[in-house]
Amino acid sequence: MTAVLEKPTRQLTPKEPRQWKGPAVFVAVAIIALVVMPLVLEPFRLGLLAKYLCYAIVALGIGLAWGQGGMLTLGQGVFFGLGGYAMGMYLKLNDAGGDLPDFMVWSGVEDLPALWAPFGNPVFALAMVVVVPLVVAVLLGTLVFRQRVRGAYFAILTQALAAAMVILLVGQQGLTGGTNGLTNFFDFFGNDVAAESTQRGLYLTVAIVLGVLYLAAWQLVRSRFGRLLLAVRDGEDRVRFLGYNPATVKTITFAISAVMAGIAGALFVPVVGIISPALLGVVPSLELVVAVAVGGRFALAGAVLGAVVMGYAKTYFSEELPDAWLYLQGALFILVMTLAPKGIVGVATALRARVRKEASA
Amino acid sequence: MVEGFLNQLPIGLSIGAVLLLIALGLTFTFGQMGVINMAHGEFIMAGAYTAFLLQDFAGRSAVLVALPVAFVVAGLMGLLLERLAIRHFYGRPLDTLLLTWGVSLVLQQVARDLFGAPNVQVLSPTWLQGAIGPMPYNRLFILALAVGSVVAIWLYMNRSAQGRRMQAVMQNRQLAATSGINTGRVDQRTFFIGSGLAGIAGVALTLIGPVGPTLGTYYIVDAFLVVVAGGLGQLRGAVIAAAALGLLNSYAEFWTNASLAKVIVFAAIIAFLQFRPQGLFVLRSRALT
Amino acid sequence: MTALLEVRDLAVVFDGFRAIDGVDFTVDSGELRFLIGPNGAGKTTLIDIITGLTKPTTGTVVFDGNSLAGKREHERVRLGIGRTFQTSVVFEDLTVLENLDLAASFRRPLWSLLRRRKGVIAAVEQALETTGLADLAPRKAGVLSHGQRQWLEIGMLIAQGPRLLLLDEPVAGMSSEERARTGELLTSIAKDHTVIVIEHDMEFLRRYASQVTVLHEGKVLIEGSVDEVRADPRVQEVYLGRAREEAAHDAVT
Amino acid sequence: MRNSTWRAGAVAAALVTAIAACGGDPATTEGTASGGGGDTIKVGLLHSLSGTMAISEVTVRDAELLAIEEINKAGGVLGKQLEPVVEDGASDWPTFAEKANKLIAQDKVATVFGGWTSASRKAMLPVFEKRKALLWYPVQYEGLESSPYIFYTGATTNQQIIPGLDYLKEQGKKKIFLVGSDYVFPRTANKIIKAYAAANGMEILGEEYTPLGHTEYSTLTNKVVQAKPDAVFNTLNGDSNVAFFKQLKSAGVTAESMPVLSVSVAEEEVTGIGVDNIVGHPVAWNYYQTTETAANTKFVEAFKAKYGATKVTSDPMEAGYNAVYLWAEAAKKAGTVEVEALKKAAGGIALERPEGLVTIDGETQHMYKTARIGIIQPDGLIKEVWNSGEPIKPDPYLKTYPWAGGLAS
Repeated sequence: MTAVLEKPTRQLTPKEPRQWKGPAVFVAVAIIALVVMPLVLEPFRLGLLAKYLCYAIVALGIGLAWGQGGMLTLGQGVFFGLGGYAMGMYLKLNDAGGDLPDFMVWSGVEDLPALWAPFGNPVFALAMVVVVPLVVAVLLGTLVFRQRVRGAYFAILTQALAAAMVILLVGQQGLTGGTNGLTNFFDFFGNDVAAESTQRGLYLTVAIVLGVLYLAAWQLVRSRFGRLLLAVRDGEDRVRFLGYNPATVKTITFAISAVMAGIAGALFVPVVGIISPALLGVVPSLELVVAVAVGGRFALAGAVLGAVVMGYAKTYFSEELPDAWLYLQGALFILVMTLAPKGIVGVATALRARVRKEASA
Repeated sequence: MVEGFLNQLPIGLSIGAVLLLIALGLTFTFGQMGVINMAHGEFIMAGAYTAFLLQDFAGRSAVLVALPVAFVVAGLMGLLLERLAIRHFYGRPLDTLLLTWGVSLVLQQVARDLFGAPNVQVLSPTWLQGAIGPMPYNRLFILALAVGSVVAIWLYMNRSAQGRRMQAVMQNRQLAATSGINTGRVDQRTFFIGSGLAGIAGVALTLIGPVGPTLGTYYIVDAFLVVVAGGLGQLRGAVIAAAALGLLNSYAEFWTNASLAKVIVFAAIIAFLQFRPQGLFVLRSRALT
Repeated sequence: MTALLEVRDLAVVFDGFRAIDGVDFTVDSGELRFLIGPNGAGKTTLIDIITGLTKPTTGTVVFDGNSLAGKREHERVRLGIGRTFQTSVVFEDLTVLENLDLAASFRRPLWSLLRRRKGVIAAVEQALETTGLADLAPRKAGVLSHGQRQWLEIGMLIAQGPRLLLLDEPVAGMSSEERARTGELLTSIAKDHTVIVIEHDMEFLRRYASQVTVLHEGKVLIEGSVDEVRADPRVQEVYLGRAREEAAHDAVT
Repeated sequence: MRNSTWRAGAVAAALVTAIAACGGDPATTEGTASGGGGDTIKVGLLHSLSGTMAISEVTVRDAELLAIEEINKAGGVLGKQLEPVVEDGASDWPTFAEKANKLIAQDKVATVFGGWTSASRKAMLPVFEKRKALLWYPVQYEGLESSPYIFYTGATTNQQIIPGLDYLKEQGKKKIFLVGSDYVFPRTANKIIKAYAAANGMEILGEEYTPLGHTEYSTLTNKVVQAKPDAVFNTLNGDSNVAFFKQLKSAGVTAESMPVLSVSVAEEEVTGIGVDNIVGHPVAWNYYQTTETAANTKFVEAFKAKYGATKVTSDPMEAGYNAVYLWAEAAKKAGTVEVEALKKAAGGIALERPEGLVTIDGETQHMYKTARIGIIQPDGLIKEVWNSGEPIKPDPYLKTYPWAGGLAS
């Protein structure tokens, strides 16, 4: 038994060829995102890109949970919202400077609710951005995965969770701002949130956070845990007979994807200036899954690419052809699912393989 | 207060009847074929618009005429969807979910372009106006419709050769195929019936709710919850789950409010799945996934 | 020898059907035991109960002195019970090496899994050699033949260092060469492991089995050496008679 | 292999389209500040053209486009033609903020007409305040707001809710049940109603909220029927009204036995609800298609001529239509479309509009409006049965109502 734990002995398989293409592309994209984009795009468009990158962070988590782990989560909006509200509560209290936040005044709340009080502390609020989605995901994951609720059941449950979350938030107007959500922020850690310099800084922050989380996710996928995750995706019951508890593996992954969504939500709030139930319901959650499918769910890069491409497409078409957007979105979706289930990344891989084959022939 | 409390019992059953009608078709398409049809709501919508269109010919009793017509209309839409797209997706239930969501978006926009964005008016028959105690006639009509649909389906499943083939495919697709059942044909039939039931639900809903392009979106999540709680492809599971959720909803809303009632129902389903992860009734299978 | 596995008064009922009906069954440490019986005799169900996939209606299963009641599948694996399945399940998107490595790593603490695999650990290397899959190590498991998959599955078992191996029809669907190789593999494994094999194939049984337990309609019909079992008239009636019918049926389809 | 190439091609084409979308940055630089420099003046129209709110908002946009067309025919504003830039808020509040930013920063419009829900207004408010741009908001709302960069052309609470209550009180309805959708407007409205009731000897028997888009009203109907109120005050929104009235009707509730006063049901919604189900029930607004003014005859005719004879006009449409005229008038008075000058000039502007005389209150940037209670007729139109006699001064914080002391703090 102890032999299993022994250190590696000798190299049995030839060392894998040093991979340089992936890192090279990553660096190139990072340079474009961090240097080129801020120079080329006007502030308004840069702000939009920052928004898409926030969505890309959520998409990254979906790629991890769904593409790698086979958990189709239709409720990522919930975690996005939890992170967003944590940040929004801090910003609101900070702006109010000891008074009640504006929406509480017109909702007839007289004393600051106990739930809100600690969020005045930025460290606490930032911690909650991670902790609350983490706890909720672990709790839900433990309950659901332990009982082997999976596949379509899991998808439907997460969707219902998103629906229930919206109802809960809307119903607690004095606590959450109701349908309006939290909006009208002024100060972001000492900077005017609307100022161009702040917005550029926020864009860079979002881009860097995305990059870091991407690297972390990439590392995770390549690790033994990543192999295990694939194994759980393809044969959960078989994994159980290898002595692993798939529920633990799934819960951890689900929690990671939830934390990513939470961080994305927290960044989204200062970038866009609002967090409201409309952002975390069934439809926005589904739209992100769509984006991941379009980009290519089996590759982390596909998830990120999909979120950015779909974000741009939505903005572009709603500016140019608002009536056609629903048709286009639906049609794009049907096309991708039927013709290219592996998304843009899958198509690119197929094209490259073909070019290579022709070259060698 | 006591009277109000007692009234909630039939009200809960009638809510359950609505849930059952909207979920019945899904228990087949979802249960037999593992297809999560997000466009099910839009088939309901198609049924409702069928009733709207038939008013021009049938006047106030359009609802009655519309029942068989809507069954065929929605059924054919389902058949088309199955033939064109879904049959390529068997064994990939999560992909069908996303695919059919795309279909549902397109269908909503089609409805908007055909009938306009505002709700349209479907007048209910004069003979459905009135009530016995807390139960309006139109609710009784829906209850009868739900019971009728269940009985019809039960008879079909258990008394007809087609229905037995359907059950065979539901229980073991491969075995059914090797024993000479044309599973493709059975799938088409199942999808036709499942979607057709959505059409019937749509007609019934014109009696109590709005008729517009987004009609389907109001019901789809609830319908799936009924199926999940009842167990895949389980007629009796769907019936019991719909009744239970209807009653729970009715009393939860009576004691709290509509928003909280929805949250309570969701929490109850999660709790229930802790005991019965596969829903009320399960098809046994030895296959290892 | 001491009893490694003890099954007492075991019964399981599916919707009124008694799939296992009062089975007592003991396997000693180091034994190679064959479990045979016609279709529906309860062989796979028995293994399912031992590994936790099915809950018994009554009765106990004791492994190395510990009752297995209430233990979940992965916990039983951790106690040292490993199994394969009739239809082999390997992870097609992982390489052969990764499949084995995954199997071998199950005792590592979870956090240590977060690091990338570097090199090949001893248990995996040994499994590669025992199963003869070393050449295929970097290939995706999805490209393996049916026989190779079964060996990979057995290899994954060995890599876990289990104390009891349960093999469910390891040679079903194999060519005669593959059968022969599987038989050798089995013999070599049996040298230092306790193994229970479910098998239909009488030829295979005759060549590799020593101790045999025959199940019939959920009950133990007879236990003994291959020759004793083969000579028993009841076995010939229930098992061989059926087998002949099945063979006839197989020939038709 | 052939097959996969073909697939690859199809998706590559889709990808190219998407990339083209990224690159296609619509012309941004030609317009100068405040849209006043060129031959035309750009104005933004920002309503939901898709999603759940499209039903209502599209008609407001249509009314605004009609006003722009009419003004252009009459020679435009300051000698320049108006050029509408239409954006879709997609029933999504952050999208409203995003598009408002786009209209101001990129299209450099002189002003924006837009919004419907309170949430969309609250989402846009910081954008307009920070960029010092102007929004004209055309829908009745919950009050308690007075942004220096928003003009409110719909009613505030003292021009709709309170007159509605005055009407019920005059009718001798003392026991009221409150039903609303679960969001800001109904909750605020009901707070005001409760304060009013306490001060006027009325009794509130119940207060129920349902989620937006809720369609199952049998339990709520049971609660209402059990409470036996004299009247129901209904602040439900959108499709919920259809379900509510249908189910109320089938429970045997009629306008005679228990009138339901609605503040979010206008001419357009009546068809969807079914005239049968709502006939005889009262509503509270400032304008009906049947309102008898010369300006209204002209408005209804022009609207039907442009959009079809079956179209109806409603209060928010009229308020949107007014907004364009009021802005144009203020621009004329100020001699510029520059925001601060125009704001200064706007106070006191009075125009005869379809609803009657409308005057801009310079202090709150709300309008003086006449409150009107109407009854739904069998033909689906609404007949006025009561009005406030004269335009009511807007009081978004209800400062002039002693009983409302604790509300706005």
